[in-house]
Amino acid sequence: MKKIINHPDLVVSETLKGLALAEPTLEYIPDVEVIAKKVKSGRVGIVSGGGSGHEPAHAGYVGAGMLDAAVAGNMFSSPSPDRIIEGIRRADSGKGVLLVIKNYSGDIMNFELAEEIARMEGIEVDHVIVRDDVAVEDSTYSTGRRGIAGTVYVHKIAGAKAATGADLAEVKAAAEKAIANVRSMGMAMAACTLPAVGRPNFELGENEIEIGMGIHGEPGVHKSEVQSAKALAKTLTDFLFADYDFDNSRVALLVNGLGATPIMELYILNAEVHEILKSRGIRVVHTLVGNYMTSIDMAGASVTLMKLDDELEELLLAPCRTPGLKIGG
Amino acid sequence: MKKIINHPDLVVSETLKGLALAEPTLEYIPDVEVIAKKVKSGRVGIVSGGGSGHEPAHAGYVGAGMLDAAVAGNMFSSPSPDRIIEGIRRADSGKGVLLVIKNYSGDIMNFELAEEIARMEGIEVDHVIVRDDVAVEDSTYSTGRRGIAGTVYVHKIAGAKAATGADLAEVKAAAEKAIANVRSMGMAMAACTLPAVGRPNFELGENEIEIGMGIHGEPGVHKSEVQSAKALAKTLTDFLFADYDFDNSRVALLVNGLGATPIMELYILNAEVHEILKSRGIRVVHTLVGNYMTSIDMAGASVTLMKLDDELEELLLAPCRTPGLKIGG
Amino acid sequence: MRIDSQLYVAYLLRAYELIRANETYVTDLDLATGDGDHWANLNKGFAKLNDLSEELKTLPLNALFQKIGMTMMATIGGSSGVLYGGAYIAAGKKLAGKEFMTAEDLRDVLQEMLNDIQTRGKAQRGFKTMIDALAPAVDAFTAGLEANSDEKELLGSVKRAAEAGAEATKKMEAVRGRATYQADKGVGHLDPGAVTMAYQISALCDTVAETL
Amino acid sequence: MRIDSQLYVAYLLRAYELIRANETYVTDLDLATGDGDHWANLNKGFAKLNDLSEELKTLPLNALFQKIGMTMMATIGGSSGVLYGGAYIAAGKKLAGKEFMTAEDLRDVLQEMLNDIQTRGKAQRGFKTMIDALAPAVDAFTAGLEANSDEKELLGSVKRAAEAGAEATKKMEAVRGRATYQADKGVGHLDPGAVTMAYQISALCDTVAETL
Ligand SMILES: Nc1ncnc2c1ncn2[C@@H]1O[C@H](COP(=O)(O)OP(=O)(O)O)[C@@H](O)[C@H]1O
Ligand SMILES: Nc1ncnc2c1ncn2[C@@H]1O[C@H](COP(=O)(O)OP(=O)(O)O)[C@@H](O)[C@H]1O
Ligand SMILES: [Mg+2]
Ligand SMILES: [Mg+2]
Ligand SMILES: [Mg+2]
Ligand SMILES: [Mg+2]
Repeated sequence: MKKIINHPDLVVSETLKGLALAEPTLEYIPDVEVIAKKVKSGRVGIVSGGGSGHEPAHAGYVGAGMLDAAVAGNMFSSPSPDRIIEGIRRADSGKGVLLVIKNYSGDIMNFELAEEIARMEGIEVDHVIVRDDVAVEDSTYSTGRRGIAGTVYVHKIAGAKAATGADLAEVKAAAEKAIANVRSMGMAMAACTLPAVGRPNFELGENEIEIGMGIHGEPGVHKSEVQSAKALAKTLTDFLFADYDFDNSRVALLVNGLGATPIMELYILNAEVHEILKSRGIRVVHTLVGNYMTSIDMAGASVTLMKLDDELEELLLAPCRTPGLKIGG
Repeated sequence: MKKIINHPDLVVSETLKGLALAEPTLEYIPDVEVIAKKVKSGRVGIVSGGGSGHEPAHAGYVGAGMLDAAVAGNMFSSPSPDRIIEGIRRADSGKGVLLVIKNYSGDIMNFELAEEIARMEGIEVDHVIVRDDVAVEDSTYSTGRRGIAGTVYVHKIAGAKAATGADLAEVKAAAEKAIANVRSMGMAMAACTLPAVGRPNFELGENEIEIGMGIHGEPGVHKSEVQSAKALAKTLTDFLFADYDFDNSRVALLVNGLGATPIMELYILNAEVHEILKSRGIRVVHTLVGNYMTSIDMAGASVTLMKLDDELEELLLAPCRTPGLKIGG
Repeated sequence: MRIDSQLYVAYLLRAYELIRANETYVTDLDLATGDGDHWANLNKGFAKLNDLSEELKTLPLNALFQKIGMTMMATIGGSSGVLYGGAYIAAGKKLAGKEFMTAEDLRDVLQEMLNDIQTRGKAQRGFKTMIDALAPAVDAFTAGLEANSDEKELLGSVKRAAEAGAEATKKMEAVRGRATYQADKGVGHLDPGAVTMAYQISALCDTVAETL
Repeated sequence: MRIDSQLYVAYLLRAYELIRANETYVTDLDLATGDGDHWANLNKGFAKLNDLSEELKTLPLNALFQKIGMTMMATIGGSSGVLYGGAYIAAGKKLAGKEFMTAEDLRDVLQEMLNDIQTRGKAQRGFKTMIDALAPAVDAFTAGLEANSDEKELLGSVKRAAEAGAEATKKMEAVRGRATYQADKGVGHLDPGAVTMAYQISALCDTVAETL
């Protein structure tokens, strides 16, 4: 394992420190591993977070028009409630705070406990749960769908809605609308390596790829032979279309790299996805191509579609300025 | 070799196609592999380009406040003069065109020939040559220093100067000032793989890293044992300081990933570099952390410093909106 | 049976040893069905408790449990952090004013932990989680107390029940935790959280049994 | 010696074969000191010429050279594309009105190519480039003509000079091209561009010699 690190135990804190040094409007709060805006927004606060290893998520989305604070757990591990509470405090301008949680039981348990305690402190808190990964069965019995790259859109929509001066219930409703309309599907060509583990999270043969793996290196739905970019675009979007009817709608498209995928390959995949969408009468209003929700050093990509109505389109295109995403302005 | 591609011969054209589809203000001109603004700037035009494999460079820097057109060669191969001439034509608003060339003999020969022909067509053309890589001896006898990640700053400065309405000589002077003040140094932990070659460009042992390799996988200055992020920051910046006196100045800092380096690691490196700069009384006015000048799927990073005066600082912070870089706005 | 803070901390150190000795094994279990961090998470928590052990020994039982809970929650993170943390904090409330735990107290504590984990995790027995090691251990404890078993024997049966429970997760389909994402729901693999729960129960039983 | 467009195109096809047969060898040479693409670049250029061969055969010599030059420049790209392209275009100018090349014409053409490459590449003999195969070949050609050698022998000496020249790059320090970036300036490695230049000269000599 070769990584630019000092020690596996220090990667989370040093990453956040490095982020704050690059972005003077942000503050790093050590120990609780929170990144927050130095100046509070005066609006409903948006807080997200989760395990580390998904950079630029989540700390990279703190900034004007998106998150007010992000809370980092250890690698692939939910942050604990004490950290989340600090994030909530930093985001709170007295107008309430919305937590954007990815659907993992660890995250939910920690965020819900934090929410409870923050409420006892007198902060109005609510939450939404992102579950966009169509690789996983949508079941109410089990934990159900994971939250993956679509979370970036939920951050954007919630942050833009908050920036309009909307109240907590309105911000939550916008975030819920984004969640209802966003779907993602991913594939990996090489597994990620946790700094503390030192070897890849799963094994793939010379010509094998993993379809539908999780962003923590959880095994996928099935393995397949290496596919061309064209075939891959079809494989991934077929999963999306089987789950949700995007035909003849307008959408936002995110072609997301998992950390070690060259941007070149993401653009090639983007060209293929655009072609498929066109053939279905789907109009792409906005495209993002890049590393937005990664899995440390995994090689691979995911495709996310969010169906837009007038409100979502307006919120999506509203300006935001964060280290990880800049739109409009 | 696992890559999201259709065929090695198609990677360049499909990448540019995918880029233009993601960015509706840009046009892809097939065969000559040019990305240009759909609407001409009306100012001095800035054109850059070079071999492909450095995405988002160069096409990703076309847009308001930076390049007017970028010309792509095959993987790691200079574009031919016919392509470059098309790029010059697309960038020309009648106010002249500045070519930003990276110092490789192939690029220089092709760009200079194109410049000659474009002049015969009546377009006023001039050029600057970026040579920021301190890994290479600065010799007038041999080709001399390569142009690497510092080129991004030269694009930014030239584009910002052109946006002020400056004439070609003034734009060239600003670009030359950037070149005179910018230095870079890189290291690799794993070599890149050309799609057409199918195997890594050089071999590195389990615990070996390559110091000062080129962005085309050219071998480096020497190999070293894996180093901590702190040691690495020192190794790279020591090369910079040995070459140029940055002490007690203000600078722009670019911590650049080579394509397959997790953003987490770049932020950790950034934290270490900031610490070193602080200890030397160097004030960082602006920091970029991310994949800006890559080597396909190389794992590793480079550190670039540009010393700023009032003019360079103002031009650096002037707004730009391109797929690869967004500042201000 | 007389478990005071001193003895409980001795148990913690023994559990830490057992966990440390099984790094590769537990990591591999979580790599097979989850994200590979369970051992690292838990180890970090116990390492922290180890660092604090001198201070912990001096605390009254309820404060000890409260402190263990806060420490585990903050240090382990992830699912197991909040589950263990919540369980310790809940159980601590049962220990107010107590200088030591009797067998009945220990059973009550384990029962309270089980309840808290089930509520917080929205999980039942058979979901292929740490509950599948803890629940049978609590059952065995209750049965042993009802049968008035010899305390050493009782502890032995609790330990065996936890271990058998962990073993039984192998054939279960996961309903909670990351193994649910696998096509086969993790069938054929032990649940890492159940295995490390069994380590802890086993270390606890051994530590206490040696004082009898 | 009577080289018309038909024969020159036959040479191109032969050179293409020789290049194709040495993919791994040439790629490895450029991997050792450069960026690994030299074979792929050159092969792409010759593949394109191969596609165009029927059309090329019908062109007058000067137009043929012009077309080869434009094609190589646009298709090969990189350093070798512009160097070969420029060389062919320059040499083509010498061939206006000629239906075929004599031995003297061919020497002049090679000399003109050498001049153009040296000017454009700002490179001299001994810089560890393709020039180190071409220059000795031109020397041998001139010497052979002056000595009034038998044409077959002359071509043999030109071919051997090119090959020896390529071989000699092994001990040279690079001054131009990517090998200059190596600590050892590529000493101990052949220059890939010199090797493929020798392939072309050798294919040319063989093709022409067979008609004598
Ligand atoms: N909802 C839940 N209820 C009970 N136990 C759970 C639940 N979710 C996970 N677990 C337990 O936690 C273990 C995983 O812990 P760990 O790897 O530390 O956390 P994470 O799953 O966040 O990576 C699982 O093996 C399982 O025993
Ligand atoms: N300035 C130059 N003058 C003459 N020949 C050169 C020069 N630069 C490079 N070459 C030749 O070109 C060869 C490399 O060609 P190629 O790999 O196709 O291009 P690139 O170096 O752009 O990747 C070198 O081996 C050398 O023989
Ligand atoms: Mg985890
Ligand atoms: Mg090249
Ligand atoms: Mg885990
Ligand atoms: Mg080359």
